[in-house]
Amino acid sequence: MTEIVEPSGAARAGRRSGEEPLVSVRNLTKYFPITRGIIFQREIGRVHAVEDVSFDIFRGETLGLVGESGSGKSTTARLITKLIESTSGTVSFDGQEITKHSRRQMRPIRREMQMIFQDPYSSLNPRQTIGQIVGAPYVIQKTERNVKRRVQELMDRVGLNPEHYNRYSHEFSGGQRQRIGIARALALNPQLIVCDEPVSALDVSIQAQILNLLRSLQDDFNLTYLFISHDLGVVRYVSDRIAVMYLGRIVEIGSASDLYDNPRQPYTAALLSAVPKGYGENGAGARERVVLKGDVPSPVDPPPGCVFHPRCPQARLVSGREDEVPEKCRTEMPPLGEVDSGRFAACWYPVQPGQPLDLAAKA
Amino acid sequence: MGRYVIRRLLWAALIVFVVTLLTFVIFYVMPPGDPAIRFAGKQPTEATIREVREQLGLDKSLPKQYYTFVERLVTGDAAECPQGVEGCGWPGLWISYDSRTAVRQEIIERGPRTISLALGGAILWLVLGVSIGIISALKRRSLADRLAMGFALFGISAPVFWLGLLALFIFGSEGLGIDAFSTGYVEFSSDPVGWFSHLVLPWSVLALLYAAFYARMTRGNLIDTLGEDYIRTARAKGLPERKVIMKHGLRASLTPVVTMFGMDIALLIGGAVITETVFNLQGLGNFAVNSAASADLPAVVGVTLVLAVAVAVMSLVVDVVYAYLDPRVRYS
Amino acid sequence: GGDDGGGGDEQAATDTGEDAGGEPQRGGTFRIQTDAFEWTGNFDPTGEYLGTALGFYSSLLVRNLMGYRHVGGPEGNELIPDLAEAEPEISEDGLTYTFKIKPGVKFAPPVDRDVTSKDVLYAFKRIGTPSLVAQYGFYYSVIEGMAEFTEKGGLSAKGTNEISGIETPDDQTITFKLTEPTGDFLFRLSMPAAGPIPEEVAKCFMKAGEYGRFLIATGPYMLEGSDNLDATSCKSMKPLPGFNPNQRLIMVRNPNYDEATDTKEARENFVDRWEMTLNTNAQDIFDRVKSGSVELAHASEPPEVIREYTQNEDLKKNYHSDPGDRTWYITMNLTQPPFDDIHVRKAANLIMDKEGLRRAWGGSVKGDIAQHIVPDTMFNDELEDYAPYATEGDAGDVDKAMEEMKQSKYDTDQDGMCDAPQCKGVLHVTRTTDVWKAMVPVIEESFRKIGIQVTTREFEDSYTVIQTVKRQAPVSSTPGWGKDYADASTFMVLFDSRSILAEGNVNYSLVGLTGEQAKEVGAAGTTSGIPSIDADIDECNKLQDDERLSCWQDLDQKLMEEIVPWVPYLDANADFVTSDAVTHYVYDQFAGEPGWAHIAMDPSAG
Amino acid sequence: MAPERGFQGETLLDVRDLKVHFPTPDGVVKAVDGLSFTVHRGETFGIVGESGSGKSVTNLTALGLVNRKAAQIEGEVLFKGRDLLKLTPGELRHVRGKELAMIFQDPFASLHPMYRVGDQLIEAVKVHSNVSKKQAEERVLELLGAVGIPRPRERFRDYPHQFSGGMRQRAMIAMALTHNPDILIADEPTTALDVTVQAQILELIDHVKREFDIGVILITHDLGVIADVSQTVMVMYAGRAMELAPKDELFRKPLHPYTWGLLDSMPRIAQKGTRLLPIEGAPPSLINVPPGCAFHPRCPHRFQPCDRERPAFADRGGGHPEACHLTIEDKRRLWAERDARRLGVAV
Amino acid sequence: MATVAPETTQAPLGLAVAGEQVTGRTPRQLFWARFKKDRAALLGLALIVLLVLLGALAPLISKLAGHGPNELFTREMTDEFGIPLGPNGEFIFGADKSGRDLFVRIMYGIRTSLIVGVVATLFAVFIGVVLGIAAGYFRGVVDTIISRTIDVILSMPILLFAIGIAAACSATATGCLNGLVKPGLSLVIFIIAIFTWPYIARIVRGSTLSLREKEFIEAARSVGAGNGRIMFREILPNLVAPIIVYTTVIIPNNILFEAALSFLGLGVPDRIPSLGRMLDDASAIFEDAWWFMFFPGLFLILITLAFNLLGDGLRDALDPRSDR
Ligand SMILES: Nc1ncnc2c1ncn2[C@@H]1O[C@H](COP(=O)(O)OP(=O)(O)OP(=O)(O)O)[C@@H](O)[C@H]1O
Ligand SMILES: Nc1ncnc2c1ncn2[C@@H]1O[C@H](COP(=O)(O)OP(=O)(O)OP(=O)(O)O)[C@@H](O)[C@H]1O
Ligand SMILES: [Mg+2]
Ligand SMILES: [Mg+2]
Repeated sequence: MTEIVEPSGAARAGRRSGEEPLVSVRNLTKYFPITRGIIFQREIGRVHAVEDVSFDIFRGETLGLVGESGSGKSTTARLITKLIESTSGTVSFDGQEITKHSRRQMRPIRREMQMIFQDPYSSLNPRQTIGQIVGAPYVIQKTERNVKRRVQELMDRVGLNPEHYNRYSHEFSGGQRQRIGIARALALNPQLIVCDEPVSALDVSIQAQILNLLRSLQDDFNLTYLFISHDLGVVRYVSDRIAVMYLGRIVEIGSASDLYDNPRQPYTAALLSAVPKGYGENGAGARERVVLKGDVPSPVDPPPGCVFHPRCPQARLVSGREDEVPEKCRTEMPPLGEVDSGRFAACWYPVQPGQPLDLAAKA
Repeated sequence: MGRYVIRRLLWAALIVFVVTLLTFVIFYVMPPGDPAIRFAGKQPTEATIREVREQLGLDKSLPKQYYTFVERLVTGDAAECPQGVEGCGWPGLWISYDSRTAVRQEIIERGPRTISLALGGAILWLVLGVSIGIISALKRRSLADRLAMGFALFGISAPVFWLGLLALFIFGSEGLGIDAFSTGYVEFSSDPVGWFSHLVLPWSVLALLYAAFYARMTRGNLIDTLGEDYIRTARAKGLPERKVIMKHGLRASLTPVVTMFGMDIALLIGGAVITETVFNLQGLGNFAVNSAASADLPAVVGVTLVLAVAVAVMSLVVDVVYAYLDPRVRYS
Repeated sequence: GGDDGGGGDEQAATDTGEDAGGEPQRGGTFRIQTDAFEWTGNFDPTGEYLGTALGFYSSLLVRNLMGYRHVGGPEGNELIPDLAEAEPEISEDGLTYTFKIKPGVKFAPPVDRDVTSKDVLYAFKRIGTPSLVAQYGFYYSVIEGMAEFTEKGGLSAKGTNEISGIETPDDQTITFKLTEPTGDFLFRLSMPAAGPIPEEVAKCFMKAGEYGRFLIATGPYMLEGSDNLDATSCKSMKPLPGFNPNQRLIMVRNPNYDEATDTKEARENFVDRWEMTLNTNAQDIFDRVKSGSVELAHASEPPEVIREYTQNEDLKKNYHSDPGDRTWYITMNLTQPPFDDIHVRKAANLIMDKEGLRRAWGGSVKGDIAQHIVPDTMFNDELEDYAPYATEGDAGDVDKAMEEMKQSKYDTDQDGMCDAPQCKGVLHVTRTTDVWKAMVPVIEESFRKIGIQVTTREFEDSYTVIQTVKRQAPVSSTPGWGKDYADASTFMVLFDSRSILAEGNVNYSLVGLTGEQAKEVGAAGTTSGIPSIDADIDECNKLQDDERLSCWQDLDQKLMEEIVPWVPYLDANADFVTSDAVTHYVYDQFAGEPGWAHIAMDPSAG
Repeated sequence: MAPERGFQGETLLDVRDLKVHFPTPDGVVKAVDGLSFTVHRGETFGIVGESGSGKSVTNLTALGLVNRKAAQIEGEVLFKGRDLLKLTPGELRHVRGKELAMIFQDPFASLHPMYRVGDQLIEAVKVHSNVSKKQAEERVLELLGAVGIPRPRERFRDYPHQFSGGMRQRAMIAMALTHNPDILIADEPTTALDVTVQAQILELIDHVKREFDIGVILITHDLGVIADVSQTVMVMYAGRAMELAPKDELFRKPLHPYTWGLLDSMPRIAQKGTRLLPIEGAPPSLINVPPGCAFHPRCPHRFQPCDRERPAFADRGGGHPEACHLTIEDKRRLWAERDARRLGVAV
Repeated sequence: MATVAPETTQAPLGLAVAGEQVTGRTPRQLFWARFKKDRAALLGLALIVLLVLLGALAPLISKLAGHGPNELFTREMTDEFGIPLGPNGEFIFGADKSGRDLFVRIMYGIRTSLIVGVVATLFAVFIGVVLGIAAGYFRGVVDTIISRTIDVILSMPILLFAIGIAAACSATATGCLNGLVKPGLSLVIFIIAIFTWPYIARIVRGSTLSLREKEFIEAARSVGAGNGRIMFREILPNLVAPIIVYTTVIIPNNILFEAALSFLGLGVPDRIPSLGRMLDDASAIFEDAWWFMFFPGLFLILITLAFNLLGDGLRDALDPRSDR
């Protein structure tokens, strides 16, 4: 039931006129087989980790990717960086389709795209020194002679003391470790950096330091970011455009402020409303909190039709009944359609601006 | 679960097949002497060797011999059982060259001895090891911990035959002269007390040998478990400490012990060779080793097969027990 | 294979029976423990060739035409009529033997009938049947028609098949016709395979060893459960509980045995019941004998037991050691360097620390140092003083050995040390059992003194290694050889080139091997200059009595001086330890085992 | 001395100058170092602070879940007038789970994986009340219903791994409520959960607080969560309280530079495009707490006594207690400047 | 534009800017600190050093004692029954059955035990580590094959197979596997290694499985590292601690394994003194020659105990859970 979205569909999503995207993802799908068996592995099911995802990332921009745990954010990131093979769909980087590339062919492209990881503890090999970790890209890609000097320059750039070249990662705090990870990603001078929840594990004060660093690096090196987080505040803070994922699909994509001010997909709306508002200056933009019922369904066996329909308040609003949703939502997955210029949402009944999202409000 | 068990059984069958194949290769293909010579007597003639070889089936090609072996195993050997040999049947393990008795019968007779030894020893070392482990985990670095672990370490460090001989020396006729502890095996059905007293020493020796592993494992697991969040939850409920440890801590820390326990018992079925020899228990291990020494190939293959089956069955049992103990496994 | 227990039969010399005061009493259960049930092949008299089993048959279970007294010393090696009424009639040319069978000798239940000449004939037919694998069937090939009978398939042949050389004109008479004069034929007839077998039971068991668990006795005892055997059909017969080849041998009195048909000289039969069981812990067996829960240990005594029993006055009477008519030796392969040089072989004899080897066995009580091939008792001690390689204290003599070594081509610089490359890493095969392991250092060190460095390999099954010509072990300390009966011919087969086989060979030294034969059997070493003694053997075999004896003696000396295939080191004793309950112990020279037929115990014990 | 906060309602917990030090091979870990606060009935008392600031230890100490042999504990923890630190383990056990209940950060690890959820709850019921199994079961079903677990009769027999994270946290809350406790301590109850589920749980806690009329201590490092649900907030740093104030006051008129740093580090939905002004450096090791004010090495406003004198935790005229040497006027001024600067950078 | 440079401090004091973490000690220091306090482990270590010295200096000791390890004193040190004589001034541990100096042989025996234990274990560790990493890293078919092989080996009766292999490989002078495995010491080592590697492979596989999920592996891959580099440069160093612990635990096992093989008559040849074989030889006469059982047994237990103590200590010291 994968629906082939015409490249034009999502490709247009937020396209800046006449610009070639740096990354272009089309109908990307990844299933993880669930296997059983002692000798011969039989497939008894598959995790629909990423399903029919299409979007573009333009040079110099930051695309934020939000979604709850298990919605397929990391998988998407891995597919783009070709750390795993996709089930179907394509990824183009800099105009070149890399989906079918061998490891050898990928080698030069690896220099162009790098990753920053979530866990500053597990993303650094505890048995290597900072010099080895940050220098590894040079050693592997054989691009640099004076590795030490380069590494120390990088360390300086990300705010680490270059004299700590020979220290092991456990001698550093979480924030410093994350800086090491950033230095490693920067080493090869990439165009794209995929940041998979780079600040989720950090305390607020450190998190802010890292966010600032990322921002200044982007300016200095004209980097393009794919920034993944489940913290909507953070994503909002760093992103130009934002894509929202739910159960392996992108349900809404659009420019950051638009999307936050005016979510069109009911899930996005619910998600935003669930965020602790914090202490807003005047409580501005406070929205009624929509508490979703139930949990996210299993990606092994996603619901038919719109994947969000079992929890969707809008669908209930439309049907007018607590226990009923419209036929269409139950049977057909809505395409990621353009609801505004540059705004795409996958919903049969997009939320209207200002519309309250619960039944009581309507009654 | 049912299908899982069936698949596991198929896998077990495959392991057994591979193990017998390996046994076959090692004992039939690689060995130095022709068993036929051994069984042809002190001054063989060509004719007698030929005849013996034929009667032992050694004149056939090796694949054929293996095929015959598998065929007998699957269909039983009652039909071709020679006159006067008792205990043929299914599964056919054929006849010992050495004694011309059915290997199957031999195994049926010796099995209980080995199982008595293995099970009794296992229960003893489980109790011993787990208790030591708990004490050590709860009273880390205390005198009790040190003494218990030291005792266990000594057991682990001493060679089993040394321990066995020492035990016999100390308790046997030369030492304390406790006759009840003497060697040999007494049928349980005929004299349960004798059965028990004759097994006490071998059990103890085995227990000493294994207790340290279990103590160490229990200790490590328990220390691990006691650091888990759910133990904190149990304490936060206001449960008494004893209950926290015995009910919540032990349950989780003993599950890996179960796996090891099952496999150890299974391996002892063919592995308690030395203990069986020292204490004259005449079980399967002893039988197998003697048979191997005398090139009694069907007996060797037969015992190996039994052991492989025991291991396979035990690992299945362990899995089932594990699933019983740990619901996460059950539902995954 | 030529096991240490194997073929131990000997001749009588001395009655070593010791009375522990008072008349021996009847009754009692005699308990024996053995550390391995390897003393029997499978207890079928036709195929069985191991000494202990032969001893049980001969004294307790099977009555042959001619039998032994089952006592020690020369007397024990003499034949007396047993099943036969009297000595046989032998024709002038020595080719025909006629026996009359005693009336009133009956088979044990369930057969319950008189033994007839047909039953003896039937035993021979079984010997001649290939599928029954008569291990010493070659002894009977001198009987006319035996070879043809076998060729046709023996009892398995289609149609009638008879042995032309054996006739049974009536139930009491049996005649054997031989193809050539055979000085030791009566000895051969006294081997258990030639004892009567009831066809009605045995016909069901036509594979090697099957009959062992159904043995129908003619002697004073029978396997336990014999009386309950349902012999109505082959199918109905279940193995007798009295014999389990891995665990036990239990014998009880045979109700059909009539003392009147026997003599006290041969059998006294004091004991009511025999129980032989397995105990894998030898140490424990001896502890049990000492404590009285077992009457006799059928296991080789550890030195400490020997010491204890020989030094402790109270225990001394319970230790019994008698000549076993068995030589233990180191065999050297005449085709393999450096032993293809006779000087090296002589040097080996001179250098070997035989006393050291004997201590590995447990010291002097284990036997005399062997100086030549055939045990002295078998030569009536006539060669007792013959010691071509004697050395001071039997410790080996470096000077003499080096003197000999100098003459060898492997001593390139004539300094008395083997220094050719062939002297290094010489493979020495031995077994894994205690005594042999203990001998290893002595052998290695002895050889080292004349420059031969041996590499020892221990095998559980070392006989099958040295019996396979292809494996070419240059030297092995594995073997020992015992007589089958009191005639040196049973030793000389070991040097008969005609008995060399590719596998199963017992002429380990390959004496007499020709180049042609070498190819056939896969011997790779040199064959040049290997002498043969086949003609000498044939010569002696034709002779009888004293001539025969001295012929063998000469041959023994020739072997020791001109061929030197062995380093013999021990004329082994057969020694046993009994408990206090054993009141009367007699040694059986024929079997090299306790004289079961005369042993008595305190019936209240056990 | 616990600063009185003037909150309406009975004082349930009164912590006075609590010190919890762990001697370790590397030195003494001063996990909690002189902490005082009070919690009242009907109040949600929020504790924020970065990782390692001693939030959990404080509460575990109150519950007696810190190994007394491994720690040096000083001060008083008065619970309804009784000093919990002076109770024997046996007596403490009767308070724990009955009058004082706690739920933990990781709902995945907090339930025993091998026992049915229902049984674990029944155990909690029976440990403090002598009821039959049947009665206990009824009580559990009632509780499960109360915390919003659908079809409790069926889920009762499930094992924890068959529950989703949210449901497990609900079950934990049910367990905590078994004996109508006076205080519920929630140690980062939503950190491991998704935002949508977090919202559910926070709402539940709030609901429970009202329904059962209890005091709640909510530990978190997410200022947003604090802002949403608590009435009083205590900011902790390096085992010490930095500031303690009613929520509104804390967010509108924070008096401590550390609090400022926290607020300025937070990218907030409502504040688009503003610059983050992070606190430089990283929290100190608790073995080597800086002398004087623990925060001074990271403080942009530090001055002379800061590195020597530990500022008292007291009301310096700002209306609520805090621990900073700056005068109240300086504080007001600096906060205003910061506010302006931050907004000024906004594009 | 935000810069990373710390905001220029307006602090009136010239205090050092916090940034350098006060971090815990390195794992090595931590390990050493814990290990130093473990008296049992130190005792084990000291014993091992001592035993290694004794083994290494065996030839020297033999010279000092004036007796070679294979030198016979049949006449002097056995009685007429071939029973060895006990300790005296010259033979401080008494003699063995051939009248050899038991003390000297034990020193050599220590050497043999150590060589067999260590070499066989290293072999097993090598095989186990390579296959374990491969299985855990590649998973799929490779894992299936390796894991199933492990299953098979672990369900074989070890001693029985040892007998079979020993018999098969010592039949000829060349040994088996085309002379790769020569009878004697190398055969014993081979047999032990064959039956030991699965245990190590299992552990390594398990650890590799969890390590390969770590983000640093992904990081290495994302900069273009190949499988070989990831397995041996990224994963392997992280396995060092468990491997060391496991090795010290397995060494005493293997020393006992050798002793058991020798006890069954399958061990090293007599010329190479082995404690296991001495015990075997002694087992028949130990009631009369206690020293023959006692001294080799004592040293065998000392060796295994030493390694066990060390192994326990290492495990405690390297394993963070022992911190709790
Ligand atoms: N290697 C894998 N094998 C099987 N399933 C996988 C694998 N990796 C991810 N998944 C599954 O795919 C789905 C999407 O996972 P993914 O890691 O992409 O989610 P995410 O959005 O990054 O979540 P989080 O916020 O928790 O990191 C999840 O259900 C996960 O369980
Ligand atoms: N038993 C203990 N022994 C030694 N140090 C301990 C012990 N328990 C806690 N600590 C230390 O006390 C400090 C405070 O820990 P605590 O768990 O209270 O922090 P927290 O504020 O709850 O942090 P988080 O937000 O990470 O949960 C930490 O540095 C911790 O390492
Ligand atoms: Mg992720
Ligand atoms: Mg905490």
